[in-house]
Amino acid sequence: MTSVTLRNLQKTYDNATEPAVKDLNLEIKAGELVALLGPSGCGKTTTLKMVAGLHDVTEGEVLFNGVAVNNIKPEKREVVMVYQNYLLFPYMNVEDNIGFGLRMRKVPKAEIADRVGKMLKLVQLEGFEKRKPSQLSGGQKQRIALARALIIRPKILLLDEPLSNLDAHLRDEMREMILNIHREFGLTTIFVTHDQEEAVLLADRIALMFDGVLQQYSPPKEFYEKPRTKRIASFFGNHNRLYGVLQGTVVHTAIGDFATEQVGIPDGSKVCLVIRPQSVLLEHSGANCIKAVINRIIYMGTYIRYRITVDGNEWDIMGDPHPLAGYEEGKEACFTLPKDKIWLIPETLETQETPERI
Amino acid sequence: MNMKKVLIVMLLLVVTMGGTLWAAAQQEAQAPFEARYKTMTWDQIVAEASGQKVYHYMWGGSDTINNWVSGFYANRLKTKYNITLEMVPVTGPQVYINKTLGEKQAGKDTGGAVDLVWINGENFKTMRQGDLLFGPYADKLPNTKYVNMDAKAIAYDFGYPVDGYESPYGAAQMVMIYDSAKTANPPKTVAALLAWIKANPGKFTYPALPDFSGSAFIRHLFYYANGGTDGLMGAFDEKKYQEVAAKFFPMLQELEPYLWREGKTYPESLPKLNDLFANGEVYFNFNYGPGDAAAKIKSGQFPATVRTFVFDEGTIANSNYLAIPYNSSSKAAAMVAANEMLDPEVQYSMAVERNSWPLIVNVGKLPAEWQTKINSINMGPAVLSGAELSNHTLPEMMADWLVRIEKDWTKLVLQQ
Amino acid sequence: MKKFSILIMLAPALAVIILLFLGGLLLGLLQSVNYMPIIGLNDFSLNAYASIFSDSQFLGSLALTLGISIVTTLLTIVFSIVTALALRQTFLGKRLVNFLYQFPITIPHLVIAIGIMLLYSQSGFFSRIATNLGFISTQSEFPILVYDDLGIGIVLVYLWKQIPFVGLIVLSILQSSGNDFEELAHSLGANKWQTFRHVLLPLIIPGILPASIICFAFVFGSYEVPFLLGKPYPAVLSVLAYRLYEDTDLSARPEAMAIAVFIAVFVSILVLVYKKVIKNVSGRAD
Amino acid sequence: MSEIQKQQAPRKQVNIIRNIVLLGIVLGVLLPMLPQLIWSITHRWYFPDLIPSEWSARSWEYIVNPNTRVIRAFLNSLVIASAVTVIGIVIGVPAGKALGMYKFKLKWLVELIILAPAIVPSLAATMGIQVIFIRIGLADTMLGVILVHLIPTLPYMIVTLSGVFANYDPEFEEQARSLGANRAKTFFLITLPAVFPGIVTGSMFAFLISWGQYILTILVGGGRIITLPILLFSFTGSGDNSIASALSIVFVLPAIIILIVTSKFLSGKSSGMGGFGSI
Repeated sequence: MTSVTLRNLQKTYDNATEPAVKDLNLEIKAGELVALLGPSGCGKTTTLKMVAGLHDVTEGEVLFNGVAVNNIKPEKREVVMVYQNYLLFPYMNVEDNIGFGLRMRKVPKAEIADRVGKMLKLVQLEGFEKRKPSQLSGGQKQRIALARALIIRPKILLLDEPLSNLDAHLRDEMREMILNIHREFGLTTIFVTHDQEEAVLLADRIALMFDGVLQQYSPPKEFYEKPRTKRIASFFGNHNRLYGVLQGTVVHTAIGDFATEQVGIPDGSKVCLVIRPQSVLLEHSGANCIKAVINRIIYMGTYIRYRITVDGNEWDIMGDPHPLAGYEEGKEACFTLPKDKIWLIPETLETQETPERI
Repeated sequence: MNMKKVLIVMLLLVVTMGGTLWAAAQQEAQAPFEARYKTMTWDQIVAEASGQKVYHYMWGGSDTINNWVSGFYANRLKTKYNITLEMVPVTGPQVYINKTLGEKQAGKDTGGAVDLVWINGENFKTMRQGDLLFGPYADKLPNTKYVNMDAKAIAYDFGYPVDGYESPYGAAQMVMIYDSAKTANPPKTVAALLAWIKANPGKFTYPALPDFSGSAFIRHLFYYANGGTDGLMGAFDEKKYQEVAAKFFPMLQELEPYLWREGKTYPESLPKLNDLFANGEVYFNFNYGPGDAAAKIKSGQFPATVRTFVFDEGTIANSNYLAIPYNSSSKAAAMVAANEMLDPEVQYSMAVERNSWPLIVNVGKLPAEWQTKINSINMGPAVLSGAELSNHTLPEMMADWLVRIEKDWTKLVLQQ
Repeated sequence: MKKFSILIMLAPALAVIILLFLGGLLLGLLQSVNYMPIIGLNDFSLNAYASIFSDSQFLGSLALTLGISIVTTLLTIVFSIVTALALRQTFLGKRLVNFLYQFPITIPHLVIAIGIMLLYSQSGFFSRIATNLGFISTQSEFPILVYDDLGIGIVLVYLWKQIPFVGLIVLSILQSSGNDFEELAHSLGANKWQTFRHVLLPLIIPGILPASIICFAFVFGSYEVPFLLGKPYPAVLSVLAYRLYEDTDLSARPEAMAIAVFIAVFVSILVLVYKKVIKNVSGRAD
Repeated sequence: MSEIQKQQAPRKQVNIIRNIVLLGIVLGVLLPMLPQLIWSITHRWYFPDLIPSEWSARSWEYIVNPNTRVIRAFLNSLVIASAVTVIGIVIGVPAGKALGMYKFKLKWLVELIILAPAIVPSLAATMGIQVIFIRIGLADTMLGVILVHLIPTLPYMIVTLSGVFANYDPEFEEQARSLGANRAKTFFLITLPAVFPGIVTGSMFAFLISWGQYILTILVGGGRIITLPILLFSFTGSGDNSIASALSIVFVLPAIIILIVTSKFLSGKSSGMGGFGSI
C-alpha cells in the first residue's frame, strides 16, 4: 500500500511560456481512489505522467510513502499507466500483451503463462489468449489493457480517461470492474477524467484542476454542497446565485436577508450565495423566503423545473413531478432557501482566478 | 470529382499524340535527295540545304569543342548558308551508331534522328558494313581540293577504304603527355617506357579498352611486340595475330603489377586518366590530339609545365571524319556542313580556337594568305611542331585487328 | 453506374502503365527470345538466356548488383531508424536540422554522385585532407571508395538519398504512436533498450518494409549512379544491359533484353515473396 | 545529491550520442553538396591542395553562353518535368481517388499494375518499347520523352494521392452539395483543398523523378532532346570537374526551390507519405 504526495509540483514544457501544472500540492492516502478532474488542457494528464515518471518534474517533488521518487526511472517506480486508447501492441496477441511487463522483468515463462491465465479470468476474457488486438472490441481492449497493467502488481495504478472511449452501457460495466478491482487489490489508484459524473461515481476524493492549478480537493459530495468558487460550482452543474454582504450569520441582499449556518467568513464580506436547484423548497416558511414570478414551468418527467428571476439572475428550481397549487406560470410564488443548504462563496476568492467561463 | 474535365483533358492528350503520329507519317512527296544529288551541281546542293536543320552527333565532353561547334561553326553555317546546326553531345559513338541501327531495324529509312556524325575507325567500318551511311559524297565537296585525298592515311580509315562515305575533318596523331616538373627526361621509346613503368610502380595506366585512346596506346605495344608494323598492315591474319599475341599478352600481364592499382582496375575512359594525370597520381598520359594538352593547360585541367612527345619509332596517326547516316533527312545541309569544315578559315579557327592540330588540309594547297596565317600559329610549348609530328608517324591497323585485340584484352587482361 | 465511373477514373492511369510499361516489358521479352517479326526477328530461341547465364561477366554483375542493393537497404534501415530517433527529440536548431534532413529527397542522384566523387575519390577532398594531415603520402594510399570493387561510392550516394526518405516514414510512425507506446512500455517496466527492442522496433519495421523494398528495387535496377561511380568491370546489371543494348553489334540486343527481363522478373519475385512473408508473419493481410 | 548525479549521467550520455547523430546528419547532408560550389569557380586545383590555386568564372561563362545551350537544356528539362507533373496530376487524381476511397473487384490487381513501375525498373520497359517508338515517330520527340517519364512517376503520384484520399471523408462533399455548392464549386472549395497536400507531394515526386532522369531521356530522346542530365553526363564523363560542378549547381536549383515550397507538406500526416505503407 502506497501513499502519494505531490509537493509544490510544477511542470513547464520546453516550448511553453506558461507552466502546465502550477505549484500542485496533493496528498493521496494509501489505497485511495482519486480522480484528477478538469477540462481538457488543465494539466491533469501531465500530473498523472509526472507521477508515473514519464514526464520530468520541473520543480517540486513526487513522494511515495514519504520518499521522493523524482529521480527514479518510470520502469522502476512500480507505477503503471493504462491509456485512454488502450495502446495494445498491435503486433502481439492478447497473451503476449498481458505478459509484456513480466517478460521485461525476465519472469520465467511458466509463471508468466500462469499469471496471464489468472488475469484473463479476472477480466473475464478467458479463451482470448491468441486473439490479436484488431480482433477485439473497445471494452475488451480496455480490459486487456487493465490486465496488462495489473499483472505486474504495481504499487499505484494510473488510469487515463478510462471510460471515455466506451459506449454508455459498457461504461457502467467497466466502472463496476474498476471498482471491484480497486476493492480487491486495494491499489492506490489515480485516474484522469474530464467527466465530473464519472469522477463522482468512482472516486473517493476528487482533485479538480483548472489551468494547471488545483482548485479543490475533497470528497465528491463537497463539490456539490461546498464548492470553493463559483467556477467550481458551475463545473458541477446547475446552481443558483444571489449576491450580498455577510453580517454575522445573515446575508443581506437586494431582495432581503437570508440566514445561514456557514462560519469562517469575516463579517462584512461580499459573498455569493449559492444553492442547488433541488435544494430550494416550494413553500412559504417565513424565513429565507423569495417571492418571484414564475417565468416558465417545464415538465421533466421525474421532476418539474420552475424558472424564476432573482435579482437579475435566472434561477432554476426542481420540484416534485406533481403540479402544486399556486405555482403557475406568470404568477408570483414563494420559494424557501433552507439555511443549511445555503453555501456562501466570498467574492475575494474569485479575484485570483481567470475570468469565469460557463 | 469532375469527371468530364478529366475526360476532356485525356481526349486532348490522345488527339495531340495522334496528331504527332500523323504528322510523322507524312512523308515528303519530292524524290529523295539520295536519288538526285549525284547529278546536282554544288550550288544546287547549297540551295537545297538552305533552311535545313542538321543534328550533329558528337562526343560532348570538351567545353572548347562544344563551344566552337555550337558557336563559331554553327553561326557560320547559319549566316552563310541558312543551315541550322544542332550539336548533340553524346558520351560515345556507339550512341549514334546504335541509334541509326535501331532505326534501320525498326524500318525508319527516312527522317532519321542523326544527320552528321564525327567518326572514324571501327565505328566507320561498322556503319559502312551495316549500310548505315549515305554516299559516296566526299568527291562532291569542293573544299576537298585542299586535302590530299589520295594519301593513304586519308583514303583509308584504319585500313578500310573510305570510298567517299566520309569526308576528312581533322588529323590525329598519338602524343605522349608528361609533366616536365615531375619527369624531366621522359622515356622516348616504347622499350624505355616499359622499363620506366617497372622502375616506377603505380605511376602508369591506360584507359580500359574499348576506350579509343586506351586502344590506341595498346596498339603501340602490339607493334612493339611485333618489332614493327611488318605483317600487320593487311587484312586480319589469324596466324600472324596468334604469333604476335603470344608475346603481346604475356607482356601486358607481366606489366600489370606495376600499373596503377596493380592493374586490378583501369580508368574506364580517357577523361578519368586525365584526372589521374592532372592530380599527379600517374605520371603519363596520351592523347590522339597533339594540341589537346595545350587546351587543357588553358582550361586549367593540366598544370602549365605539361609537355608532349612522340616515340622515336613513331606514333600512330590517323584522320577524323564526318559522315552522314543513310536515313538523314537533311543530307544536303549535312554535305554543306562537311564541306565547310575544310574551309581554310574554319581550319584556321579550329587550330586557334580548339587546339586542333595538326590540320587535315595540306597547307601548301591553300591560298597564300591562309598559308602565312596558318604557318604563323604559335601553339605553345606543349604542342609539337607539324614537322616533328609528321616525321614520326605510324600507320593504323585495319579495324579487324583492333576488334580482336580489344576482345582478347578484356578476356586476358581486364578480367584476370 | 458506380462501377463504370471507377473504371473511368482508373482508365487513364491503367492505359499509360499497361501500354507503355507492361507493353514495353512484353516487347523486351519478345526481343530477348529473338522473336519480333515486326522488326525482322523470327527465330524464337532462348540463346540469349543461355548465354547470359553461362557468362561469368553476367554472374559477376549479378553478385555486385545484389551486394550493393542488399548492403544499401540494410544500412538505410539502420541509419533511418538511428537518425529518426535522434530527430524526434527536441533540441536547439531542430527546425534547421529537420529542413536539412529533407534536403536529399529533392536533390537528384546525379548531383550527389558528383559530390561523392569529388569528396571520396583518391584525389578527392578527404584524400587531400588526409595527405595534408600527414596520414598518407600519396593519393594511392587513400582507400579506394569510388570506382572500387565493392561499389562503396555507389552505396554512399544511395544512402544519402534514401536514409531521409525512409527516416521520415520512421519519424511519422514515431510521432503518431511511438511516444505513447514508449511511455506505456516504460510504465510496464521496460527499460530503454527493451522498449526499443520490443516496442519501437516492431512498430517501425512493418512500417518501413515497403519503402525498403522500393529502395532495394530502385537500387537493383538503376543505371545513372553506377554508371558514374562504378568500375567498368564488373558493372551492375543495368549498366551491363544498356552497354549490350548500345553495342554496335545488333546481335547483342537479345542479351541486353534478357538481362532487362531478368531484372524485372527478379524484382517481381522478390516483392511477391515479401508480400507472402508479410502476410504470414503479421497477419495484416490487405 | 549523489542520486541526482547518478541519474543525470546516462541522460548526458544519451545527449552526446544524439548530438553525434545530429552532427552526422548535418555534415552528411551538406558535405557532398559543397565541393561543387568550390569546383564551379575553380581554374586550377591540383592534389593535394586544400584550396584551388587559381580561380575562374570559366564554368559559369560556359553556362550562360547561348552556344552551349545549357539554358535551353534547362528550359527543356523544365518543360518536360512540368508536363509530366501536370499529366501526372490529371491522371493521378482520379486514379488516386478510385484507389483511396472505393472498394471494387480486382482492386489488388489494379494496385499491383499501378505500383509495378515503382518496383520494376523502367529501363527494361523502355528498352523494349524503343523500337515501337521509332516506328510510330515518338522517338526523338519531346512527347515521347514525356510519355516514358510518366512510367516511373505515375506510381508515386497515385500512391501519394490514394493515401490522401483514403483519409478523406466524402461526406464533406455531400455536406457542401446539400449546402448549395455545385459540382465545380464543391471540387474547388472542398475536394481540392483537402487533397492539396497530397497533390503537392505527388507533384514534387513526379517533377523530381522526371527532372533527374537520364537513361530514359537518352533512350527515347536519342540525344536530340537535350536536358540538363544529358549535358551533365557528357561532362562527368569528360573529367571537367569545374563545368560538371557548375552544371550540377544549376541542376539542383529547382530542387531547392521545390523543397522550400513543399517542406511543410512533407512531414505532416496529410502528406500521403503514409501511402507507401500500403504496398
